[in-house]
Amino acid sequence: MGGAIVPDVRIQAEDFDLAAEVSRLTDGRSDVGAVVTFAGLCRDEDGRLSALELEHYPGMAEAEITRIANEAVARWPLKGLTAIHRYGRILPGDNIVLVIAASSHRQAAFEAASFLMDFLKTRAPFWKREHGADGTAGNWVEATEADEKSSHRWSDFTQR
Amino acid sequence: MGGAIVPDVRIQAEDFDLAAEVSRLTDGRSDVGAVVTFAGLCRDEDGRLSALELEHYPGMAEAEITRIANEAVARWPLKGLTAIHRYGRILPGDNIVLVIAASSHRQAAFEAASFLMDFLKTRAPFWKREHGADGTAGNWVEATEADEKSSHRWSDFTQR
Amino acid sequence: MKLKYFAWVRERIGKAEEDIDLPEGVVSVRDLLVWLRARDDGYSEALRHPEAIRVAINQTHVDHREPVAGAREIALFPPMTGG
Amino acid sequence: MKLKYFAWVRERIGKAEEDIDLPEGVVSVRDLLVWLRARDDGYSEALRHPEAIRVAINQTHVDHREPVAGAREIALFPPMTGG
Repeated sequence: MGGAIVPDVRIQAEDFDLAAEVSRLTDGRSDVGAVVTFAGLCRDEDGRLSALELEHYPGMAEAEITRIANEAVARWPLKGLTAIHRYGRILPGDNIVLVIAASSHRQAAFEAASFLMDFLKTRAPFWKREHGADGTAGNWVEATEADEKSSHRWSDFTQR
Repeated sequence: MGGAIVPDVRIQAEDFDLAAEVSRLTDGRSDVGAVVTFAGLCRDEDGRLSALELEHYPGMAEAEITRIANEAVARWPLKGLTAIHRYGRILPGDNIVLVIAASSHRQAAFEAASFLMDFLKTRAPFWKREHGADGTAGNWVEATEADEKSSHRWSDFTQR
Repeated sequence: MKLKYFAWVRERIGKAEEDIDLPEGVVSVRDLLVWLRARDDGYSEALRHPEAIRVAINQTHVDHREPVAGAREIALFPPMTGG
Repeated sequence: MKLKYFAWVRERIGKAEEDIDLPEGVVSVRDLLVWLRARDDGYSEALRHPEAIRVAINQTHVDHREPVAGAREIALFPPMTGG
């Protein structure tokens, strides 16, 4: 597909910089009309949690998010697509995940970002474990029915 | 409605700072799980344009966007909502509009930001005029059928 | 009563705002548009397709059936193209 | 063939990875799960509800009917909870 953009996918322990990542997609261009960003943050669940610990499957995490991102690129006319997912110990209020979709028009940017998040939730090999306010390692977070359903909204997505 | 947040709506000539506006909604909090931003940028339409000029109706612009934002607050469980719309002369690559929606969960943040943009397009009193690459003031941008249709997606929104 | 005009409505009428005394018989927004069109060529050109004219009374969108009595400020403009 | 385990599957089995020689008769992912469960209490506990186990072969999601012959790396893990 000529001219299709290459998604920028990164799996990292370090935090990311939202403004820098948006600039990376838009600086020096005048063909981007719409930029949608999604940032997922660690919540403390009303003080119940002191941290989340994110385990991941190195190699597959990047490969799987890249597959989902390429599906988005094939489906919407995007000018740029970034997905960054952190792993390791993450404190309440800190960033977990960032998705950025840039396009000429807003609907494509909104839909691509939302699509990427829905599939990232259900297909990217990451697992969250809660650490309680008392510091003890607690339960693995259970996958939700709602997340599974959200991914079914995009019904013509080819499962591979 | 106890505890409902107050949207932050600003109409200004100056540019905005995406990162600063996100921080304003999230810093020092641990109950925000999802932040969606939408930035609308000026395109040059393949070199055809040198600038956009945005005329607005002072007073009503802020009032109308506030009405739409309050509708979003009533409709989704939001932790924060910001809308900034610029007016005046805007160059290709520069920002026109920013919407930020913060929530516990991603679907509410995505939907609220998308809703706000759809109604902002069709109800906020702003008018774009194109300035050609040769510097002459050109045509007023025409409202599109597509934008009008997008606002009809949110069918139980009470027109007032 | 203050009238305000924006974008190409403003350009065709040739002014951004004016104060008018509402004549007898002008009850609705529709009546106001008909009365304004008869004033001169600029108004006539601006309001030639009344269905394309959006109207706000006291900074709130209204449709063309809305009564104008008691309005402080009535604005006429094309469909919005912000965002 | 390398097996990898993640999250509570890893914890219950008590290791993150191991190399195994695939025994005769283990054709599909489903066969592999049945064979592993019989190994000891940890595996049995980890794989007690096989329908809850997600599987990747060579870092690509597969379902339980997938053949395992020729796989370099098979990973077993719970439903994902990233994002």
